[in-house]
Amino acid sequence: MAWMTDEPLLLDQLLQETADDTCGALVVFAGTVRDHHEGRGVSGMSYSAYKPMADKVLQDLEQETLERFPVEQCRIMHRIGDLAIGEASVLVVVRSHHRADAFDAARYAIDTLKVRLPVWKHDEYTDGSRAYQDGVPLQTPDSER
Amino acid sequence: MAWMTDEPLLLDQLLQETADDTCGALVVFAGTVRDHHEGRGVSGMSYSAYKPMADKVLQDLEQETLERFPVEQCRIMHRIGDLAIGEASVLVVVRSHHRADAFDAARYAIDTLKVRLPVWKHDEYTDGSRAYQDGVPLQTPDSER
Amino acid sequence: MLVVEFYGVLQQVAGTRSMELETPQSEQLTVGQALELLHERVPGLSEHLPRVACAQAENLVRRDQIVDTHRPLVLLPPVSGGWRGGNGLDD
Amino acid sequence: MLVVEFYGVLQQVAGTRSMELETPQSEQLTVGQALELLHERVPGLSEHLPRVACAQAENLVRRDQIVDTHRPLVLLPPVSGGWRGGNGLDD
Repeated sequence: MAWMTDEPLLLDQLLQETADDTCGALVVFAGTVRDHHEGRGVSGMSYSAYKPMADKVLQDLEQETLERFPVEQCRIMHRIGDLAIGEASVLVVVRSHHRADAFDAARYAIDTLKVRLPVWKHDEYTDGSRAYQDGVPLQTPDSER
Repeated sequence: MAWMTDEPLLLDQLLQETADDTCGALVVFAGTVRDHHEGRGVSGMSYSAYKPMADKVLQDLEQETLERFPVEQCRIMHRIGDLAIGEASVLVVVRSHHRADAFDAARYAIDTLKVRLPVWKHDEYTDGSRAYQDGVPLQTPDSER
Repeated sequence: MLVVEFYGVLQQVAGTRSMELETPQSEQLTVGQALELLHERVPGLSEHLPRVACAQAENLVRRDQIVDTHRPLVLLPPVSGGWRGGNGLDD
Repeated sequence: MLVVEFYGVLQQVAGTRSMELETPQSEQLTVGQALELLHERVPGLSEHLPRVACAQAENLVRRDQIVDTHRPLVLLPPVSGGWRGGNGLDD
């Protein structure tokens, strides 16, 4: 299984990996690259990561989501490298018996990913400039609680 | 566009129909056929619908979801006919600027669909018997509030 | 004469997808009155009728509304669309 | 000698992906002390250092922990993964 990848994210692949006939509910969250940011046109972007930690953070977050919520399957992948408008930067796939649990778990996973995953977004604007977006200080499972 | 269909539901098709470069968040809910129900093995199922009303209910629910929540895209499709284990009975696709809105809107759409859509589930059990599942009395937008 | 159509479990209970119901000539009939005539004809529907919704064409009709006898009166039992969760109705 | 690695905007500010930092011989150094040495060498990092997380290999290290000088000290600025919403940080 892969967590961080520089290949386009394939939803079908994660749906296959998580196939589970005991589950009736599937929730997917995808973050996709928008064509604007704070009023400026965006032409593309790239993500860089501290990979030795990032793979482990996603793997641990999948496990934590499975433990915290009554859900049967959880997979998370994050893209690195250059992304075009409309491409997915992140995919979260959750399967459960009850639909409310799948929604809650997917939301928890993406909310938590945002403060724990060591990745950095670098926007390319349509005027040719580039800029790192500011973010949130990195947290660990310990520092949050 | 289609709402009720007796063909397998294709997520890729709904993702293409809702493609929107202004949106950064995508939430998908799918209901899939489970292999058991209340302790009994399920071998398959079929959905029947009152089609003259069902198409309109889904079309109206898409519009209502777009009006109630700050989301840009909402598509809903429901399968009828015979379904095998693991196949999707319903797909909800929402795209928005803010991820919380996409989660809220998708949840509203599936919760509301369950009380408004005139469809009936007929389980086939592994012991060869069949049964309609009981459900919730049909509601309209007016009768709910 | 009024055509009544059944959906879901009602097809099983009534043993048919539709039937023709004799109605009083030259008199307006409410949905509620039509359901009473139907109940006399098919007593087995009694426990289902209180939870049934009625439609004509693509619109739901209330019990106090007048039936358009040129169109079928459609009986819709409690619905089970979307997806049924782990432990029954509400999930 | 300690290798310091920069990620994200810190690469831009420091003008490099990594640098070697002279450290006092035969003396243990905390992460916090290493950051002070780095600050003297690259004053432009001053506004960033308070919000930087530090890691060695796949683990975060606190400021009061001893640095393993055989491994790079990795400086991780505020993160922006997942997805950035319509109006900034928290969505």
